[in-house]
Amino acid sequence: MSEQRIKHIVEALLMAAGKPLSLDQLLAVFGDGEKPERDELRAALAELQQDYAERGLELIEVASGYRIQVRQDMEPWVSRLTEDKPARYSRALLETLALVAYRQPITRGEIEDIRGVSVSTSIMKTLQEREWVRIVGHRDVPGRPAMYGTTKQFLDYFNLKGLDDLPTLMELRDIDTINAELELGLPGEAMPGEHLESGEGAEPDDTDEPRVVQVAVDTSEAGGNSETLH
Amino acid sequence: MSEQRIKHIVEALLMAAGKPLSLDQLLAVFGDGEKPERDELRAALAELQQDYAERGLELIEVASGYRIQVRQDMEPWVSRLTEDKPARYSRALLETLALVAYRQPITRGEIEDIRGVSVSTSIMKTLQEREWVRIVGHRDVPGRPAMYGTTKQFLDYFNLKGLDDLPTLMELRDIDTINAELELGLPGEAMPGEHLESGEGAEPDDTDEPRVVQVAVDTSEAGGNSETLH
Amino acid sequence: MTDTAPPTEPAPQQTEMPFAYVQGEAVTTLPKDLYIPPDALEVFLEAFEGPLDLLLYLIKRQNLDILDIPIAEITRQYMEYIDLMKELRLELAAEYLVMAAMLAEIKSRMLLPRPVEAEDEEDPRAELIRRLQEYERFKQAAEDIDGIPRMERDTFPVNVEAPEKQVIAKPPEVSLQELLIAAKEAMTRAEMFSHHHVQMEPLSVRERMSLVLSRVGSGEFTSFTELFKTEEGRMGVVVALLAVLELIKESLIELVQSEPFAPIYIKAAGSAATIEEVPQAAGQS
Repeated sequence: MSEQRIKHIVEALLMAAGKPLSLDQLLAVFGDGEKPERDELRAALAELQQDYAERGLELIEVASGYRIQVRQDMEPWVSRLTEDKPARYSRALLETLALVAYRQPITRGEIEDIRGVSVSTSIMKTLQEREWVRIVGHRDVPGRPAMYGTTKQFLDYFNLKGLDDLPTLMELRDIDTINAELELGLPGEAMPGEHLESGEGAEPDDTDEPRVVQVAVDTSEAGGNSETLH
Repeated sequence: MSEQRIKHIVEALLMAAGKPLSLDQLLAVFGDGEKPERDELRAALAELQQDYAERGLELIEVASGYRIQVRQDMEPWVSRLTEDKPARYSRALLETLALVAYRQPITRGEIEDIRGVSVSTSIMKTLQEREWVRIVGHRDVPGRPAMYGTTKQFLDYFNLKGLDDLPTLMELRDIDTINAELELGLPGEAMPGEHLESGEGAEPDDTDEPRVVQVAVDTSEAGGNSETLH
Repeated sequence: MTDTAPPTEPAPQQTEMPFAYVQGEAVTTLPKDLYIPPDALEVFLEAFEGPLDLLLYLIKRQNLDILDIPIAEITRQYMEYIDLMKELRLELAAEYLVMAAMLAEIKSRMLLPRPVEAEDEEDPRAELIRRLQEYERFKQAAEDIDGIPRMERDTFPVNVEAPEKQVIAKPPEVSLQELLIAAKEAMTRAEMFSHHHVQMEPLSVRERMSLVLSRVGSGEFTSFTELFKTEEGRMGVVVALLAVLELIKESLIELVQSEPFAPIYIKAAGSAATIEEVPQAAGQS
């Protein structure tokens, strides 16, 4: 059996094995008449190592034998291949966020009153860690509960210039029609990207700018605005 | 990004994936600034194909994309690596699969009509569990029987790019033409001969075949043997 | 495969079933004729995929073309198998009996003298031949498919370790309408769409309320006038004023004025700051 042939067989074996193979394990697959010397096997392994030198693969020796693996510097690309779908927020979290947005400043107790169920601490924590919600004060009642409000990051993420860009309660009541329009371009995945991209330029200033003036203008073109969002 | 670099990334991706990746999936892992053209990707794939030409690996295109795999001629060594024999499938299952592949969409009743026997539920279940066959609809007749079709996974598993790659079906011959042939003295010998070549189990002879011995051999070295059969 | 074995494969080779062994003994030959060791018969018959398969076997064994079936002979042989099965009280699949009936019918039609004028009458074998051929095609196709190189048997997936993934937990993405749907549902449940609530409440006021609150949140006094910015225009001033009024109404802030016409300050309700702490510097603005 030629050196080339041995090398190719060894490569195929290591590729297919999916685990390290020892010299003995490699030897064992060769039939009686064709068994290479151990040195020949070692030479084949060394040559493979050479072959991979410039590539995205490497042949390494670990405790239990030889293994072909993808080089660490390929990680960014390979990882993107297996990128897990980002987790989704629970309905409870979204409702809590919505209530903070619409009813701020609002305490956790008030949110619970409206939702009819308790709001977990982790939800409030998540919303604050995401920097969409912050404590804006404390209500002057026993226990001095924190009052929550939305942040600028919240507006940025949803590509809103101000809260007035959100539909009013009255419009919200009729949201089904809006929703049907949105549904078309929906599938949830393309959207966030758009938000991010368009969000970059949307709120370039940190100043307390004439926010309200903008709002006034925006109200008049609310329809057009939500369309570009979706 | 250099051509070499693209090629190495593509190789690493296909190696790490261990399953077919489409052009789109490959493209998706490149960041915005570095995304190659589709033609560049194709060129990289073609080059890899070249690189593997002499080796125990191959890069092939199947239904769901490109896949790097260990070549068939490496089978003797690779299969000795593991104790597990590859699954073998009964004639009943293979005939059912063939009917679905060539006649899709097809109902179980139609399969039974052609095979002349009932098709067991377990066969349909196995085919679906293997994801080779799936329900593609229901025939609009009483009982609304399910219609079956093959999947991309079926094509992938059998190293096929599309249904067109399946071997062509034997021709149906007309009784009138054969009658004419018979009268011309064109014997029914040609046909059985063909069967012989294709290793078909037609058993055209009356010899004492060591048929059973063969079966025994088959069982012991399933993989290699079934290969040589065809 | 051994050299002595011609490439003719046994027709009834069912792969999962070692029909080679009958009660521990290998049966080394396939029956040349109809004699089948009784013990082997059951196994032998199981190797057929049904009556069409058995018929094909009978036809091919005689080196005959499907299209030229000697019906009488094939029917006789077929019936002998059926009888054998009966003798052994094998459970006979209905399909085999149906086929027997079909063969008998064809045979009887073939035996009847054919009137000359009925020349274009269809060959009684036609339907059987059609079915046999159709079955044979797929029997062949099944073998062809079995012969295609397939993964795990002939070709193998590569299984190369990928580099360790750097975990960057990406926070979930939320679309605006997901948020709005959640809002609507929460509001619906709380019946906040009643007329009382559905009034023109500018959300900018609510927003400003949060802003004002967080500004006075430190517990120190804030100058009332600082809450208004002329750059915001009239609308801005109105929104700020509404926000402050709403906050006072909800007792979230307190207004403080040490004497008439003195600067007005606000502080968070309940904060410890007292009027003595009113910053003098701020008061001069």
